[in-house]
Amino acid sequence: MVNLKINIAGIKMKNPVVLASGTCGFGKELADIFDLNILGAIIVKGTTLLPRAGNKPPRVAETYFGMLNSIGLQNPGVAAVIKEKIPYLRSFNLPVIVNISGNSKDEYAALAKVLSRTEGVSGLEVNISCPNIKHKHAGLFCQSLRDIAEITTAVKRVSKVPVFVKLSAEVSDFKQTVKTAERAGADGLSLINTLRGMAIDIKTRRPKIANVIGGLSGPAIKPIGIRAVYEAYNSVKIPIIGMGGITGVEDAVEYMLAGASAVAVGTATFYDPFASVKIASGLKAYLERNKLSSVIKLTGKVTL
Amino acid sequence: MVNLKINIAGIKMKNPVVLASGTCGFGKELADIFDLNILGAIIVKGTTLLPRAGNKPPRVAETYFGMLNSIGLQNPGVAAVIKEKIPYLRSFNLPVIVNISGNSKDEYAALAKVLSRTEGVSGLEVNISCPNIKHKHAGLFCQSLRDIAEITTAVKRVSKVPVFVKLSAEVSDFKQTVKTAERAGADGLSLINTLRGMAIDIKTRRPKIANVIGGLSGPAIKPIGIRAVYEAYNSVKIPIIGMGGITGVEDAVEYMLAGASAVAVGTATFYDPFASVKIASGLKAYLERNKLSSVIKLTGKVTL
Amino acid sequence: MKKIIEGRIIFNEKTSGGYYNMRIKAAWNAENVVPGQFVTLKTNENGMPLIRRPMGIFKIAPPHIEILYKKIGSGTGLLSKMKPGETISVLGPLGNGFTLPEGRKSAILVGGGYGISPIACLYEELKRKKVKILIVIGAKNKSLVFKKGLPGAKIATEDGSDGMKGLVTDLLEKLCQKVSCSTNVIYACGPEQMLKAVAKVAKKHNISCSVSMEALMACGVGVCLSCVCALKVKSGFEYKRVCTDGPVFDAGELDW
Amino acid sequence: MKKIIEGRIIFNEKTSGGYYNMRIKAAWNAENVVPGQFVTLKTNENGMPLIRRPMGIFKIAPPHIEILYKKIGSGTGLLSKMKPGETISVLGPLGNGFTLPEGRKSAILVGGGYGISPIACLYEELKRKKVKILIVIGAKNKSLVFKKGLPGAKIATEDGSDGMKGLVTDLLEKLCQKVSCSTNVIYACGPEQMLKAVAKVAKKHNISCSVSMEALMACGVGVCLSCVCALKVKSGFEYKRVCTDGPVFDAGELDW
Ligand SMILES: Cc1cc2nc3c(=O)[nH]c(=O)nc-3n(C[C@H](O)[C@H](O)[C@H](O)COP(=O)(O)OP(=O)(O)OC[C@H]3O[C@@H](n4cnc5c(N)ncnc54)[C@H](O)[C@@H]3O)c2cc1C
Ligand SMILES: Cc1cc2nc3c(=O)[nH]c(=O)nc-3n(C[C@H](O)[C@H](O)[C@H](O)COP(=O)(O)OP(=O)(O)OC[C@H]3O[C@@H](n4cnc5c(N)ncnc54)[C@H](O)[C@@H]3O)c2cc1C
Ligand SMILES: Cc1cc2nc3c(=O)[nH]c(=O)nc-3n(C[C@H](O)[C@H](O)[C@H](O)COP(=O)(O)O)c2cc1C
Ligand SMILES: Cc1cc2nc3c(=O)[nH]c(=O)nc-3n(C[C@H](O)[C@H](O)[C@H](O)COP(=O)(O)O)c2cc1C
Ligand code: FES
Ligand code: FES
Repeated sequence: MVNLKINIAGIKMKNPVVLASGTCGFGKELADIFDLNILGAIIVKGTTLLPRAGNKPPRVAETYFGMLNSIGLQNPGVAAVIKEKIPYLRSFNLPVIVNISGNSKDEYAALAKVLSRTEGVSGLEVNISCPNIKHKHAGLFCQSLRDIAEITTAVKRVSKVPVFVKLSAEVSDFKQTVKTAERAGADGLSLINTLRGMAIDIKTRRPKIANVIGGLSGPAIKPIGIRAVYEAYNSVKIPIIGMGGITGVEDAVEYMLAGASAVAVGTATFYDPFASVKIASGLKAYLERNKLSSVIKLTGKVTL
Repeated sequence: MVNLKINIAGIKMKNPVVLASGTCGFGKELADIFDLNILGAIIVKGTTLLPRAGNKPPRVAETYFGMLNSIGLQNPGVAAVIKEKIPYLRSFNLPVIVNISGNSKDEYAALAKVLSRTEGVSGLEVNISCPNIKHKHAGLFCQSLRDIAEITTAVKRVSKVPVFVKLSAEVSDFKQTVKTAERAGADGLSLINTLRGMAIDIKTRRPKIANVIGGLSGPAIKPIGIRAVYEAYNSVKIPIIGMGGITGVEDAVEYMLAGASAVAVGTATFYDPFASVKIASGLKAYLERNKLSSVIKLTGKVTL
Repeated sequence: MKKIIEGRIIFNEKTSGGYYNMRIKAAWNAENVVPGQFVTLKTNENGMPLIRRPMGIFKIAPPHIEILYKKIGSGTGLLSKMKPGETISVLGPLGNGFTLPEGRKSAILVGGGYGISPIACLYEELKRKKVKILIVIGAKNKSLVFKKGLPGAKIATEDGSDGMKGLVTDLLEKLCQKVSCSTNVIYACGPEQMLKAVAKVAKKHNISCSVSMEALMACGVGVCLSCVCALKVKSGFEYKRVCTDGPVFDAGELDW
Repeated sequence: MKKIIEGRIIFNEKTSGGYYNMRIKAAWNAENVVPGQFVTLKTNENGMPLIRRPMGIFKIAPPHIEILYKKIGSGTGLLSKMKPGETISVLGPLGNGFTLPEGRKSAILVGGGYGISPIACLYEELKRKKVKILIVIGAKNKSLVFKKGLPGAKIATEDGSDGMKGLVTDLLEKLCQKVSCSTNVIYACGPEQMLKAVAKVAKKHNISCSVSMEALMACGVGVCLSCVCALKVKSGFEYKRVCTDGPVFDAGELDW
C-alpha cells in the first residue's frame, strides 16, 4: 500500500499530479476524455478581471521538442469564470486552483478577494510571469523583486485560500526571486512558467507567431525547470509545484527529487491527453517498485 | 556571384559561420577532420590566466534535443595558449577570436592586454556568462549591470582588438543588459551562452553531472537565442554573433533574420563535425536560390 | 465522446492529385462520426514532431476511417512512410461536422487543396440522404486535382490544364446564378483565401454557406486556445476555437 | 585522419552473451585501424539521441569493420533495429589503440562487459604477431559471456554458472603468479571498477598493464573536454581526454 496523498500548503490532493494552467482550459473538455477525479488538482486557465480576447493568431509554433505560445490570456473574465466555470468543476472531487493575472497589484488583489471567497476554489496561482501580456514597465512582474513583494502581499492580504506564486526562470537572481515571494507571504511556488522565445519562418521571413515573442514550453525546457525547482527548494521552506516539460512519470519523479511537492503537466496534455493520468498511475507503480511507502518521500531527495 | 563576406566590428571574415567557444578546442582536432579555412572564424576555448583543471566528471548529460555541460573551463592557461595554441592557428587563413574568463575585472583586463597584443589574435570574446565557474558573488557577471560595465570597460581600455561581450539570456532585463555592454564600449555581442540547467538520474538519484548544475545548449534553446538576438538587434547598434542550437543552414538564416551578423555553431559540431562547413556552403546556396547578392542583406530582415 | 486509440493501418498508398490515402482501423465507434469532423494523429510515437497533426476524415466505413493527405513536412513525411499493420495514435472524432439546414434539397460542394477530403466525405453522406449535389474543385494545375469518387465534379485550375481556367469561385459564381437560393446550401473546405472568396459569392447570391476552417492546432480538443478564428459579435469580434467550436462555421458569422 | 562516412550495414544480428554484432562497410581505410580504437555512430539521423554513441571496434576486415554492442538505451535500441542495406553515419577511427611494448612475448587479455569487443580485436592482431595469449573474461553469469572466437578463454562468473565462480581479477591473480613479469603485458577493457582491480593486480605482480577506459563522450574527437579521466602528474593530477589521449592508458599513470 503506497500513499500518493499530499497536503501542499494546506490543500489536500489525492496525488501530486495536477494540470497546468492554460493547458486544460476550465476542465470541461478534458473531462470529456478522461475522469478528472483521477488527478490531484486542476489549475485552470489564467483569469483576469475583464474578459480578454487574446492575441491575434497564429498563436503557436513548434520548436525542437517544445513549442512557443502566445495565447494572450484569452478568458471570459472573472465574473463568467465564477458563474459558469467553477460551478461545473464543483461536480468533481478535486481541488480547483485558479490562475490569476492582472496589470497591477490592485487587479491581482481584486481577483484574489472575489475568487478566494468563491465556493469550489481551493487555491490561487498568481501568475506574475506571463510572457504574453504587456505591462506598464517593460518586463515580467517577477523580474522585479519589488513587484513580486507588492503583488504577493496584496494578494495574501485578501485571500482566504492558499496562494501559489508562479515565477519564471528568466531572472538575474533566481534565489532572491523565490525568497522574495516567500517573505511576502506566498504559501507555495509554481515553477516554472514558459521562457520567452521566438521563431522565424525563413520562407516568409515573418515571426511564426503573430505576437512575435511567445513562451517556450515542453521537454526542451525541462533541465531549466529542474534547476529552478532545485535552487528554490534549497532557498525557501514553502512547497513547490514543479513544471516544465513533464511528459512521463520519470520526469515527474525527477522534479520531485529536485524538490517539488507536486507536479503540473502542461504541454504534454496536447500531444498526449492522457499524459497526466498515466503519470498518476505511473507514480504509484514507481513507489511500489522502489518500496517507498509515500510519495512525499521523494521530495528533495536528490543525493549530492 | 553571391557575396558571403562580412566585416564584423572590424574583423573581416570570408563568411559569417564561426565555431563557438568550447566546442572546437583550439582548432587542431577539427583541422584533422576538415579544412578550417572554409570557415569565417574560430572562437577558441575559454582561456584563463592560470591553467585550470576543470570540473570533476561526469561533465555532460543529454537532454531533450540538447545537452548540459559543466566542463569548468579546463584550459592550459593564457601563457600556454599564446605559446602553443595560437601559433598553430596562424598557419590557417581565418581570424582567431579568443574567449576569456576571469574572476575579477582585473583578471579580464590582464588577459585582454596580453592576448590582444598576440600575433594571430583578431578579437576577444569576453565570457561573463559562464554557468560553470563560481565567483565571489552568487550569480553570473552578466547578471549584474555593474559588473558588465566594469569588466567591459576594463577590457576595452587595454584591448588592441575588437571586443565581443558574451551574455546569457538568463537575466531580468535583457535589453538593459545588452545596452550596458554597448555603452561600456563593447564592439559586438555574442548571444547566447548556455542556460543554467540540471538533470537527475532517477535510478541513482544523483545529479547527472558532478557539478550538479550545468549549461544547457543545443536545438532546445534555439527559440531563446533567436529572441535574445532579436531583442538585442532592436536595442543596440553593435553587431551580434548569434548562437544557440544552430544545426543547419535554416537555423543560421533564422538567426541572421533576427539580427545576427555572424553565427556560431556549437553543440552541433559534436553530433555532426561537418555542421559548420555544411552551413557555410548551405548559406551560399540559400543566397543563390533567393537571389540575394550578399549575406549581409539577411541581418535583421525579419518582417513584422 | 472523444477517444484516443491505437489505430491499425490497413493501407497507406499514393492516390491521384499527389495525395496519400490511409485507412485506419479505429476502435472508437466510427458510426458516430459526422463528415467535417477530424482526427489528430501522433505521427512520431516518442520523437518529433511532438504535436499531433489534424487530418480531416475522408471516409467513414465503420470500424474504419480513411484520411487523404499531402506530404508537406515532418509530420506528413513520417505518415507517408508508415506501413500496413503498424499502429498510430488517433484522437477523435474531433470538432463539429457539417449539418444540413432544414428544407435544403440541394447542395453545392466546394473543395480546394486537401479540403477535398471532408468534402468527399460529405458527398457520400448527402448522396445517401438523396440531396442533389453539385461539386466544384479548384487547384493550381491538373496534377493536383483529386476527383476520384466525385462523378460530375466541375474543375477549375489556375493554368487551365484541367477543366476551366481560373479560380474555383469563378465556377461557383456561374453555378449560383442558376440555382435557387432558398433550397440550396454551399459547403466549402480549402485554404482560407478560397473560403473567404466563396463566402463572398454565397453572400452575394444570398445562399446559406458553411465553411470548414483550418488553423494551427496544439491540442485539438479545445483546451489551449491556439486555433482561434474571429467571429463577429455585437461588440466587434470574438475568437472562437476552430477545433471545438468549428471547424465548420456559418460563413456569415466569420469576421474575415 | 579521422573521417565521417555513411557506412552501409552488411549485417546486424544477435550473437551470444546478449550482444548484437554489426558489420559496416566503412569507406575510410579500415587498414589503418588499430585494435582499441573506436568509432562514434549517429544512431538517429535527425532525431534523438542527438549525441553520437561510441563503440569499440570489434573486427577489422577492410573495407569493413564490425562492432559488438549491447542494447541498453535509446541509442543502442535504435541501432538494434537497423537492417542490412541501411546506412549509418560513422566517425572514426578515433582514439589511440593498444600498443605492444618492446620485448613482450606474451599477453594476458582481460575483458569485462562490452570491453570484450576491443579485446577480441586485439586478440586477432596479437595472434597474427605470434604473441602468446591468455584470455580471461568476467561476467555476472553465463548468459552474459561472449567467448566466440576466443579459444581457451578462461571465464569467471559471479554466480559460477560458467567457469570459475568469482571475479575476473581472481582468475587474473592466479595467472599472474605463474607468468614472467618482464615478458608479459596485461591488456584490459571493461567497467571502471574492474579496470581498477586489474591495475592493482598488475601492479602487485609488477606486470606492465594497459587499460581501455570508458567515459561519457559528447564529441569523441577531443574538442569538448567532456570525457576526461584523471592522470597522475607531479603536482597531483591532470584531466586527460579519454577520446583522444586514450581510450588506452598505461594503468600506472591513472589516478583512480
Ligand atoms: C482541421 C484540420 C484538418 C486538416 N485536414 C487535412 C487533411 O485532410 N489532409 C491534409 O493533407 N492536411 C490536413 N490538414 C493540414 C495538416 O494538418 C497539415 O498539412 C499538416 O499538419 C502538415 O504537417 P507536417 O508536419 O507535414 O508539416 P510541417 O510543415 O512540419 O508542419 C508544421 C506545422 O504547421 C502545421 N500546418 C502546416 N500546414 C498546415 C495547414 N495547412 N493547416 C493547419 N496547420 C498546418 C502543422 O500542424 C505543424 O504544426 C488539416 C489541418 C487542420 C487544422
Ligand atoms: C570509448 C567507448 C567505447 C565503447 N564501446 C562499446 C562497445 O563496443 N559496445 C557497447 O555495447 N558499448 C560500448 N560503449 C558504450 C556505449 O557507447 C553505450 O553503452 C551506449 O552509448 C549506450 O547508449 P544508449 O543510447 O543505448 O543508452 P542511453 O542510456 O540512452 O545512454 C545515455 C548516455 O549514456 C552514455 N552511456 C551509457 N552507457 C555508457 C557506458 N557504459 N560508457 C560510456 N557512455 C555510456 C551514452 O553515450 C549516452 O550519452 C562504449 C563507450 C565508450 C566511451
Ligand atoms: C498554450 C499555453 C498556455 C498557457 N497559459 C498559461 C496561463 O494562462 N497562465 C499561466 O500561469 N501559465 C500558462 N502557461 C504555462 C504553463 O502553465 C506551464 O507553466 C508551462 O507551459 C511549462 O510547463 P509545460 O512545459 O509542461 O507546458 C501556458 C502554457 C501553454 C503551453
Ligand atoms: C561543452 C561546451 C563547452 C563550452 N565552453 C565555453 C567556453 O569555454 N566559453 C564560452 O564562452 N562558451 C562556452 N560554451 C558555450 C557555447 O560557446 C555556446 O554559447 C552555447 O553552447 C550555445 O550554442 P550551441 O547551442 O550551438 O552549443 C560551451 C558550450 C559547450 C556545449
Ligand atoms: S487546438 Fe487547442 S483549443 Fe483548438
Ligand atoms: S568526447 Fe569530446 S573531448 Fe572527448
